[in-house]
Amino acid sequence: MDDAVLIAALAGLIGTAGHVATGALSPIPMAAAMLARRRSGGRMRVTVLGSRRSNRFTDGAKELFDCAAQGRLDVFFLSGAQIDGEANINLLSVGDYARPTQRFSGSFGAPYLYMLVPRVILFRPGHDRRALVPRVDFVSAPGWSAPEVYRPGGPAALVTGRCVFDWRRAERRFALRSVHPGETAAGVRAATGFDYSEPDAVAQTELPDAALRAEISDVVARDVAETYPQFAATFGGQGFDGAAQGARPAL
Amino acid sequence: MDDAVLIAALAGLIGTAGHVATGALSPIPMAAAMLARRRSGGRMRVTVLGSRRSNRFTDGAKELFDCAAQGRLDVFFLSGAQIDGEANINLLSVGDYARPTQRFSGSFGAPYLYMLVPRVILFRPGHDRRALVPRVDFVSAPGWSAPEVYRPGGPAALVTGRCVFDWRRAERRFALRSVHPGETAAGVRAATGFDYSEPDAVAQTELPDAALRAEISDVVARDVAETYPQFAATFGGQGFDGAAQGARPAL
Amino acid sequence: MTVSLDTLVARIPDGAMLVVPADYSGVAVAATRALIARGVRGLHLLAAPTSGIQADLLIAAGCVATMEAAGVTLGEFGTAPAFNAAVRAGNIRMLDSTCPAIHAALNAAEKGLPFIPLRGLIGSDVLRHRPDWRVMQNPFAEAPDPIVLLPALRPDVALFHAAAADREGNVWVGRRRELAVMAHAARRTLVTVERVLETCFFDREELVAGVLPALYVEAVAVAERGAWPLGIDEAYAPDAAALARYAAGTLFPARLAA
Amino acid sequence: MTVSLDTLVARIPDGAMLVVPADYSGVAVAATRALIARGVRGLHLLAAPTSGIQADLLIAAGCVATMEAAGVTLGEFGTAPAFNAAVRAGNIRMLDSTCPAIHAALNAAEKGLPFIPLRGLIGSDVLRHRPDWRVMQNPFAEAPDPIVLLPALRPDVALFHAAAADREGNVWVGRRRELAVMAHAARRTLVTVERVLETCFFDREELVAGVLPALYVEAVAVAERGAWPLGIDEAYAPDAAALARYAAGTLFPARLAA
Repeated sequence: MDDAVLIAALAGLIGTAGHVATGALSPIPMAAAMLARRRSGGRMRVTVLGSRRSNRFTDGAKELFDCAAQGRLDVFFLSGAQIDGEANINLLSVGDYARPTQRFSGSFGAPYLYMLVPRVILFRPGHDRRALVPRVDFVSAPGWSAPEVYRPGGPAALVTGRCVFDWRRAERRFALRSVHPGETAAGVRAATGFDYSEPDAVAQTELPDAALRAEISDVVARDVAETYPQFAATFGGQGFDGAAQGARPAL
Repeated sequence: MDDAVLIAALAGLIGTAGHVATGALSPIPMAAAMLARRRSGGRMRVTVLGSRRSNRFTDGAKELFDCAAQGRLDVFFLSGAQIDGEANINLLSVGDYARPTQRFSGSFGAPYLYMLVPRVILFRPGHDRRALVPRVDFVSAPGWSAPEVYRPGGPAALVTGRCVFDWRRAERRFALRSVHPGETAAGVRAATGFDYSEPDAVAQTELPDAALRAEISDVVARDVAETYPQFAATFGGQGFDGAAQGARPAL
Repeated sequence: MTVSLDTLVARIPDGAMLVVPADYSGVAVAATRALIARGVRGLHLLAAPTSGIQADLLIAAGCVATMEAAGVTLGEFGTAPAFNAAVRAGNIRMLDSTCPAIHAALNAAEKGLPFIPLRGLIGSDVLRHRPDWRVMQNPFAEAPDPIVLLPALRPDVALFHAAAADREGNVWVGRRRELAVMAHAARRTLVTVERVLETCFFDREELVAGVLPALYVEAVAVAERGAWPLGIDEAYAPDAAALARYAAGTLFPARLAA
Repeated sequence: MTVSLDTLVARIPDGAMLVVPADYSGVAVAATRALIARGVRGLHLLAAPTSGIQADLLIAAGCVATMEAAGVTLGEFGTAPAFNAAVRAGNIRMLDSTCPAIHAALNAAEKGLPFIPLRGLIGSDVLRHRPDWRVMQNPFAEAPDPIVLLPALRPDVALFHAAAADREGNVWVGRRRELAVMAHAARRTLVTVERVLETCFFDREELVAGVLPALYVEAVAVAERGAWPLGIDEAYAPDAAALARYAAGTLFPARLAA
C-alpha cells in the first residue's frame, strides 16, 4: 500500500478545518493532519493524542471529550474491525457478544466522538469482505441516529487501502468517490461486503507527484516522528532520535 | 468582646476533627482552627480559603465543594445575618425577597455546605433579637431536612458574642451550653428572639488563662496574619509585613 | 491575537451573558472600565461564583440587566453599594445562586451536558426562587431520594485578568483552575494580562498544568495593573486604600469608572 | 506516609474496586507485581479509561473478577493476550465502556453526585449491554431529547505511579490531571513514585497546578522504575523490547509477573 496516497487523500478530506485531532495508533491520519495544517499556513490546529509536542491539552484525558462536546473539534478519525454499509463501526468483537470468536481492544471513545464531532473520517487500510460487512456484529458506534437523538456529528467519508467512499447522510449509504491507483471499481465491489452507490465513471485517487511526496516525507520526519518513531523510520528512511522526549519538568 | 474567649470556645468545639476549613472573612474561626491544629500535634488538616499558605487545594474554586461531597471535610463555619431557633440561616436579605429592606452579600456556599459537612459550627458575634429571630426572612440554608433528603451534614453548635449553644438534632432546637464571662442566662434569654433549652444551672464559657492567651496570640501572629493582616495587627500588636505574599511563580 | 483594550471589549455585545471570576481569581477591572466607557447595555452578568467591585461598577453604570451570583460583596470593605441599591430598588433582575451550583453549571457547559445534578439546596429559599432549577427523584435509588438538577450555564463571553500570556496566546492561570472552567464553558474568552512573554509555556513542562491553552482564548489585551484596585497573586496585592475609597464612594467620580 | 511496596499493596483488599490509569499516565507496574505476589482475588478492575500490560498481568494471575474498561490493549504491541483469552472463555465479567463515560462517572464521584448525564452513546451496543446505565428524557427540553445517565464510579482504591512526591506526601502529576480525578473519586489512593523529594511543591507556585495534594493520598511507596516496562514522561520511555517480549509471552515466566 502506498502510504503517501492515503496521506494525501486524507489531507484532502480534512480540507480547511479549524481543529483536527487524531487518536491512538494513527500515524497516517496524523501525517495527513500535519500536511493539511501546513497547507493552511499553520492556522489549522492539530491535536495528537499521545504526543507531548502536538498536544496543547492541559485538563487531563477528559479534555478531548469535553472539547468535542463544546464544538471546538471539527475533524476526528475512527476505524473499525468491521464497518458496515450504514456506517456502523465495530471495534469490540466478532461473534456472540458474551463468547466472541474474536475480541479486539474495545470501543474507546467511539460511541461518543462519532456522534459529537461534525466530520469523522473513517480510516481502515485493510479492505476485504471480513472488514467491510453487511452488518457489524457489535455496534461500537452507530453510523446514523433517529432525528430526536442529539447528534451534531457523524461520518464524512471512509478511506481504505483500495478507495475513498463519501458518506451520503440523507441516503444513509456510502458512495464510491475514487479508487486508488492500481484498483478498479469492480475490484472494490468484489472486496466490499456492503452495497454502496457508484457513479458511472469512477475517478482515480490522486497519485502524489514527486514534490508532494517530498513534502509528505518532510512532514513525517519533522512532525510525526516524535509520536510514531517506528512509522517514521520505515516511511522515509529518516534518522530518528529515540531519546527525544517532551521537555522534562525541573522538580 | 474578648476574641480569645471565642477562639478558645470554637477550638474546643472543633475538637479532634481530621479536616477543618474556614471560609471568607473568618479570622476568628481561622484562629480557632489553627489552635485546634496545634493541639493535635499538627495532625489536623486546616484549609483556609483566601490563604495561599494554608490552602492545599489545586483544583480550582470547586474543590472545597467536591471535597465536602466526598466526605473529606469534617468541620466548617457558617454565619447568618439572621439565625432562627430551627437553625435556619439567612445570609441574603431582610423583608420581602423581591424588594428587601436590607440586602446582604448572598448565600455563597451555605445552601450546599450546611447540608454536606458533618459538623457546621455557626458563628455570629453579634447577638441580639434582630439577629437571632423566631423565623428567618429567607432560608439561605435550612437547619434540618426531611428524612428522605440526602443530608450527611448540619449544624453542631452556635457560638455568639454572649454564649455557646449546642444544636440538639433530635429535638430540632438549640440548648444553652455556656454563657461567656460577664453574661448571664437571663441576659442571653432577653437578647435571643427564639426559644431554646436551658439547663437549671448554666455553665460559664471558659476564660483563657495567661498561657492560653499567649498561645492564641502566637497562633494569630504566626498563622492568621498572612490571611488577615488587619485582624492580626489589632489582635496582638504584632508587627505585620504587608508585603508577605505566597511564593511567586517564575514564569 | 493581541489587541487593544478597546478592541477587546468591543467583542462583548450588548445583552451578552458575561462570566467573570471572583475577586481572588484575576478580575479584569481595566477592561471593565473600558467596557463601561463603550456603553455596553443589558448584560447578563454571571459571577463565578461571586463578584465585588467589578459587578458594582457595571451595575452603577447601568450596564446590567440580570445579575447571577452566589454573592456580591466588597469583602472586608463592606457591601457593594450600587448592587445593594439596585436590588432594593428592583432595578436589576437578580438570580441568587450558590457557589457550587455556579461551578457545577459551568462544569456542565464545559462537558456539553444540558444539565447536571447537585446535592444540597433542598429546603433552601435559593432553590425556591429558581424556577429554572428542578428537583427530581434520583433514578438510581430505590428509596425516595430527591435531587436538584441545574441547567448548564454556557456564557457568551468569559472575561478575566491574568499575569501573563505567551507568544502563542496561551495564558498561565496556575492553581486558579476555575478560570479554565470558565473559558471551556464560554463560547468566547477574552483575557487581559500584565504582559505577553516571548516564550512558550509548553516548553516548560512544570508550567503546563497551570496553562489555559490558546485554543480557548479568542483575544488577549495587555493591561498593566489591569486588576487594580484588586490584585493578582503573581504581581501585586489588592490596594486596600483604594478599595476603602471605592466603598466610601470617592474612588471614581460618581462611580462612573471611566 | 512512605511505606514499603508490600505494605502499600496490602491496603488493597480482595474484592476491591481498583481504578488504574491508562498506559500513558503513570502505571504502577511494580506495585501490580507485588499485588499479584500477595495473591489478591476478586478485583473489580476499572481502567481509567483503558489499560494494557497491568490489566493483562492481573487477569493472567487470576486476580480479576470484573474488568471495566473502554479498551484493553498493548497498543502497538498488539492485543492483550490474557485479557483476550479470558473474555473469549467467559472467565471474567466484562463491563465494556467508553472513555468519556468512565471519565464522567469518575467526575460524578469526585463531585459526590449519584449520577451524571452524558451525550452520545445512544444507538451503541455498548449502551445496550450496560443495564446499569439509563436513558431518560432531558427534563429541560420541550422536544423529545433522550440522554444517557451514568451512575457514579466510586472506586475503593486508586493506584498509580508518578515521578515524585514531596516531604508532605503531595504528588506531582503535572498535566496528567486524570490522576487527580481518580484520587478525588476513590476512597483511598495509593501511589508509587520514583523518588521522594525533601522539598515542598507548594513552595514553588509554578508547580502547584500540577500537584495532587496529600489530602487525597493515603500512602506512598518508592519504586524506582516502578512503571517499567511502561514509561513515565519525566523519567524514562516505555521499553519497547520488553513490551514486545511481553506480547510474545516471554517477558515474565508463565506471565506470573512476580
